[in-house]
Amino acid sequence: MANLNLVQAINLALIQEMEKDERVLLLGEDIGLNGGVFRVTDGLQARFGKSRVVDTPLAESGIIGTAIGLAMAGLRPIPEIQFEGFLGPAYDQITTHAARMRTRTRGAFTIPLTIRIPVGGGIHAPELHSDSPEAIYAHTPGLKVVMPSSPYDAKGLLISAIRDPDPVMFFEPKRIYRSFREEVPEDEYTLPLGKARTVCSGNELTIVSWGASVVQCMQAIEKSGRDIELVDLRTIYPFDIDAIEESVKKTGRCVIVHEAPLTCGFGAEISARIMERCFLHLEAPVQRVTGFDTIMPYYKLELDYLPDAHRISRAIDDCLAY
Amino acid sequence: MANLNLVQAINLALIQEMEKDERVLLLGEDIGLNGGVFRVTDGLQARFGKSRVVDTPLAESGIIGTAIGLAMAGLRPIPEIQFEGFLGPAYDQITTHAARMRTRTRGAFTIPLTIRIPVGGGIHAPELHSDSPEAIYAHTPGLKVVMPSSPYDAKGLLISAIRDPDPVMFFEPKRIYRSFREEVPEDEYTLPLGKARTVCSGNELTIVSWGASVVQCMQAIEKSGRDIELVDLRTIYPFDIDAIEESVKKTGRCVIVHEAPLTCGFGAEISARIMERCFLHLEAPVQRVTGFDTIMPYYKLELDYLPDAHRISRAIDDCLAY
Amino acid sequence: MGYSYPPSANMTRSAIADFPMPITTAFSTEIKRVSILDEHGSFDESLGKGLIPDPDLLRLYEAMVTCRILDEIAFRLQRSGRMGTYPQNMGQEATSLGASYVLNKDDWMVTCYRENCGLFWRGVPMESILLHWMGDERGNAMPREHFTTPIAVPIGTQMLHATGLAWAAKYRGEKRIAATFFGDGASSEGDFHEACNFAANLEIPVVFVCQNNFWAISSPATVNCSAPTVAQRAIAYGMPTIQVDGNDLFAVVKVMRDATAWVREHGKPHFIEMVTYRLGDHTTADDARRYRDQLEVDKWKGRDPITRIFNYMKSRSLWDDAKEAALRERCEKAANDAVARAEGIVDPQKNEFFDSMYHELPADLVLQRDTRQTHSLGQSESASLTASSSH
Amino acid sequence: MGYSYPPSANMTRSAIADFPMPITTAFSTEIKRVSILDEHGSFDESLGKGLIPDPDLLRLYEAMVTCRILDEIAFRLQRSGRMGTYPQNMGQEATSLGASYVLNKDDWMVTCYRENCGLFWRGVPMESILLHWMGDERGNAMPREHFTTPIAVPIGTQMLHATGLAWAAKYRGEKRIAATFFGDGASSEGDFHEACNFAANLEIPVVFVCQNNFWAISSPATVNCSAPTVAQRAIAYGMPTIQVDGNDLFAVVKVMRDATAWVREHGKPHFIEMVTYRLGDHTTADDARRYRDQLEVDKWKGRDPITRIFNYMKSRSLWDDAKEAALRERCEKAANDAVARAEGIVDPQKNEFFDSMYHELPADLVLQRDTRQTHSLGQSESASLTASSSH
Ligand SMILES: Cc1ncc(C[n+]2csc(CCOP(=O)(O)OP(=O)(O)O)c2C)c(N)n1
Ligand SMILES: Cc1ncc(C[n+]2csc(CCOP(=O)(O)OP(=O)(O)O)c2C)c(N)n1
Ligand SMILES: [Mg+2]
Ligand SMILES: [Mg+2]
Repeated sequence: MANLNLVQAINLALIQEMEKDERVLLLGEDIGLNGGVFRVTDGLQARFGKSRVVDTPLAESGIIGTAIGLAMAGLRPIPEIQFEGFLGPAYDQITTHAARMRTRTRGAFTIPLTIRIPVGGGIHAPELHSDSPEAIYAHTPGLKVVMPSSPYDAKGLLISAIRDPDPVMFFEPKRIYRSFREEVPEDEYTLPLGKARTVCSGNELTIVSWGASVVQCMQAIEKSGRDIELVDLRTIYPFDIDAIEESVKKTGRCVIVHEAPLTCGFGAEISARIMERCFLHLEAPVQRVTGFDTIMPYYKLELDYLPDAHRISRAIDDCLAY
Repeated sequence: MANLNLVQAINLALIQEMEKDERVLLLGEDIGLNGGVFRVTDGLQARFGKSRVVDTPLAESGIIGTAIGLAMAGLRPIPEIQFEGFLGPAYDQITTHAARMRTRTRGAFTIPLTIRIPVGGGIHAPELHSDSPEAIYAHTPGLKVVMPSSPYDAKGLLISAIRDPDPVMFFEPKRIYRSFREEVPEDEYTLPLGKARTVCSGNELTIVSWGASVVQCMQAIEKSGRDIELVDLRTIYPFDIDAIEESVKKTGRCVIVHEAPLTCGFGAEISARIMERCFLHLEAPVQRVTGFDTIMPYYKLELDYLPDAHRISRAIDDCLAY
Repeated sequence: MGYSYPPSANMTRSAIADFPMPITTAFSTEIKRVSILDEHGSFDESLGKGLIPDPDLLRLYEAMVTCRILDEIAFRLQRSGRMGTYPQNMGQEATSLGASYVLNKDDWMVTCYRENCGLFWRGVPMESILLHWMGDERGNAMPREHFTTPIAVPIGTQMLHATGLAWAAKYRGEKRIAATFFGDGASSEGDFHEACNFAANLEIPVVFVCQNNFWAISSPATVNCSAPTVAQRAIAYGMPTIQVDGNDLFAVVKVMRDATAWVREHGKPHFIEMVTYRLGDHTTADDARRYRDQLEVDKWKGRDPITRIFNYMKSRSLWDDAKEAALRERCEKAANDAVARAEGIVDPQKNEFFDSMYHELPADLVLQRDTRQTHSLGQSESASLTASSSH
Repeated sequence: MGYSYPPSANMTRSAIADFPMPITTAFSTEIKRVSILDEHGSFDESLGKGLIPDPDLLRLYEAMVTCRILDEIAFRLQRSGRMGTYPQNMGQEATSLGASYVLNKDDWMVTCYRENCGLFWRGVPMESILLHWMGDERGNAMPREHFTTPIAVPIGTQMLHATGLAWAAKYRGEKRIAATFFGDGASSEGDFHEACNFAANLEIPVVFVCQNNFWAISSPATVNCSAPTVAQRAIAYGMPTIQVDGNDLFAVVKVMRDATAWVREHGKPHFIEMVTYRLGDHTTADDARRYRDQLEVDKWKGRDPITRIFNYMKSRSLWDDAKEAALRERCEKAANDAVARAEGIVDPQKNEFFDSMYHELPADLVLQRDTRQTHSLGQSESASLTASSSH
């Protein structure tokens, strides 16, 4: 066991998979000598050499497009996109090729690719450094979408993602990159993709969340003093609807929390599914506490945009009072 | 009045707006002499000249990026993207600039831009010519998203879109480009963005749909012989939640139909909103009849993918029987 | 060999180099153009002699004729409703064929959709291509042993895959290189730039082949590249580059052979502009008469790559009308047999499009597949129903 | 004027041109490099004399010094928590300044984030730029009369806007052109290629200025462009192109003046590579010592554009230490005043980020704004509450 923050847990996972599997290589902007702008790949180029940790030109479509080629050849590339706001230029390669290759070739070509992307707000960064586009990729069949909320989860989920034979969008909530540490096994381990984690159990209400928001949810739960169950999705697609269903059937009430805008955020899908699966068990309409349907503001106002414990508490109260 | 198909209605709207407003110009691949691959801009270059109907290089990011520049300068560009499957390269310019410009400059620069895009399946086309990405753009604050379902609507909505001071994604369902005609006023008229249309009234169940699927919904309604209300959204964002709320509060039952994949499709948002707004009026869980969570298959199987009257009927029956 | 290699790139750059005063030359270069057998029958012995042994030439000729015949049949199939939109290859057979002839069997060939002749040469079954355009993904299930990639529909995107595939070979220490084909229109896409730039800066062995057929649907080549040549796009990357008469099989083979040798030796990319012409419509959904001049088409009919080899073989007495007749018969049979095989493949199962979505299908997709519905009511029941009824 | 214009592009292309045999030259070109005042004090009179009148030179010098001082203050503000991430401009003042000096007031200047000096010259208030990096959108509310665009964060994207803005001018028959600035790193993005290609093929009057400062965060320029020059990127588009010592204000002005004149006359684009160096870290979030050699930095400190003008003015007895001291004092006051103004602007309202989302806010957004919640329960009640309480 080691006491690690999320950055260190990911760094360790990368080291272990690279040591184990020669097919694994990293590529991206500034990931080599500089160790990435968040230092997630710190020391890896020194350790594994310039052919396995490759500084690429500044071009995200190029990074993902060449990674697709690497994957078609049977390697297991792990590109880093510097911030989620710079996924845009790579959107086409991700959606028209990475997500489609297996099915459009009926399995002749597969894309074992893990795209690592720092995600989310709350770190006082410039514009386009604070968004949460997970729903966009969850609406793209052929991809898996993962977002850990702790160092332990990050390591286990990343190793699973790397070993997964299909393309995975691995979103790393930058707000909790270094905000806390926890015990992380030094040996390798995996956490199954598609399985949620019950952070704490309760009978009165279910909160569903993922990524950095899990922290705000915990704060709100503590504040509330009520008997609340918190389900951390861990994987956005495929998502663990069974765990949600089981919890909501028990509690009858649900609040969903995410940073992305409300409209067509992934909370919408969960809400719709809960209606479909738990209709007769619901004591109150499912509530969503999310980013607003605006552009994430520059940092002076970012905390007014992001869902916080206060807003979550209000939703909990409203939902319990219903 | 003229009896027009959807292509002709759009062509007419373009002519009228171009005649009225010198700031309007068209750009895109093959839209000039060739009139576009669907002939929507047929005759416009001959009529308005090469400076107002411009054949561009084959590069979608370039088309949208330069259109943003044109709009920043106060013109009203109407780029055409040849098929929705080729929006990918333009995704970054649309989401990081067109959608954000007004708010990131606090109104100093605005983007009066209308992007025309043929959308959807059912025309026997090659891959990437049959998708329905409206939810992606509805999840992007700063954009408006429109999808007409008839020639009359197409003309009125397009004129509104062109005059709208903000960027509009104008999706044209190619399956009904020429499949029927209707009476369309020869004079210009507008239909408000953000307002739904009640296609037919009923008391037993509400269907919410948009675009080409409206046709399949009508078939299913006729087949059912039941008293069903059909709401055609017309605008996906901002969407007419009031019209949906009113209808569902009356009927207590709702089926949503769209071509895009189920998970995080726009149906999810509507379902979540109905739960939030009509909880105590619901007699049955809202149902979604949509494309599957797979890549749209090549055309041999496309009709097995798209929601059809049969699948809609089953959902109606299941919902009514609940 | 008649032209210097690589084209001169005479300066190197360093952050601490001094800046000479006041006006100096920072860079100069030139691009060569190669032609061996022209449409009038002139043959340049200095470059052409021994380039393609006669027995190979016969096989290559047969390949072109077969491809042309299949092209014509495919067009008719589409017109009679037995095939979807189809892009004819007519007039461009020599480009991809010459390249495939030169490449090793285990080099990657990363194409677009107008390179049938080269793909068939590598062993891709004709029925695969037909099946693809008949709206069936199984046509894209390219057997790995051909080292060809699926047909690329989104223009300009596949060159990055070529760069990645060649990068993988370099990473593994394999000798394999990649060649990638794309059109003049495709050279406008940002991905084209990124593919070349990655290959040049990361030193990846790729041959970039622009098939300049003068049209991108209705856009003349100048809309996509107003520069004097497409070949000069490569100068942006400091990449060796050359222009070749793409309807001249000999010149294509010559240039491709030199380029691949250079790429293998240096582990870096090389660019080739193959100048050719699309004799047919863009696809069966297009009507080229709307936008281009019949005079231009006629001029290029006179430059047909197939006729050129026919005349050349005749002039060397390798060929006569009887041989031609026999060959045509053989080719037609081969093409018709391929159509029969493609049409003989039973239609895919209604549910087939679910099965290759992921290595392991998520439970939710299994449910959607088995119930053939997305609405939830009765979904679990009908799922168990299907599950039990399938036993 | 010492170099021919435009650089030779000696062939034109036509779909029906004949193909000469066997090897010919399809294209040749060369790129010039211009330098007038070097770091050792040499001054080329033939190009430099009368280029910048002395009074202007003094004003330009003051602009550079002010910008440099503001840069240093901004750095300290960030370190003391009064400002967010900030990209220093240090060492690159002459590039954008020289360009702004040449451009007309109503030409568009479309920049990235390292062109403060040029923006201030055009009249953009210093506090706007500070406000932007203090995390406030109001810093981006560029007054239209400056014909400058907001700071561009997504690398490589703004050049397309420049092309569009200049296209609009051409469309309206205005004389306006656009100049756009971007880095060596940015020249790797697909959008760069598309912007140049659109401008060249559609004949749009844009000056593309690559500020090659040898680094893109930690990537040396060769990772992004391994070709001998960045200037040669423009050859891909048949665009005139030139390289200039970007730390030499005279050379920048000379080249920019020639380029803008050419662009205005021909209505077509022109490329300039300005070779410069980023003396500071990439941004305050970066530590350049991790990846670059102090020797290189020192070499470039000796090439500082400000020192160069200082020495030149001294050598011409236009300047002395007393004048310098007085100027420094003025500049410092100007910079400090700007900081005070930026910090004096009251923080935005909590809800301000809703207000500019659309011309007219959709009802749903009004509800979200007024209730400051996205969950639905009690939303309509608290909305009416806010609405009434705001009276
Ligand atoms: C990204 C994208 N945009 C648009 C299209 C539609 N389209 C198909 S082929 C084509 C023209 C391609 O021209 P070129 O690259 O010269 O190839 P050619 O057809 O001449 O072989 C276009 C615009 C597409 N398939 N992909
Ligand atoms: C699309 C995109 N990718 C990545 C980044 C992160 N990033 C910010 S600046 C920068 C380097 C830019 O280098 P260059 O273009 O040379 O400009 P310079 O900073 O040297 O002036 C990078 C990678 C970004 N802002 N946008
Ligand atoms: Mg072409
Ligand atoms: Mg740079």
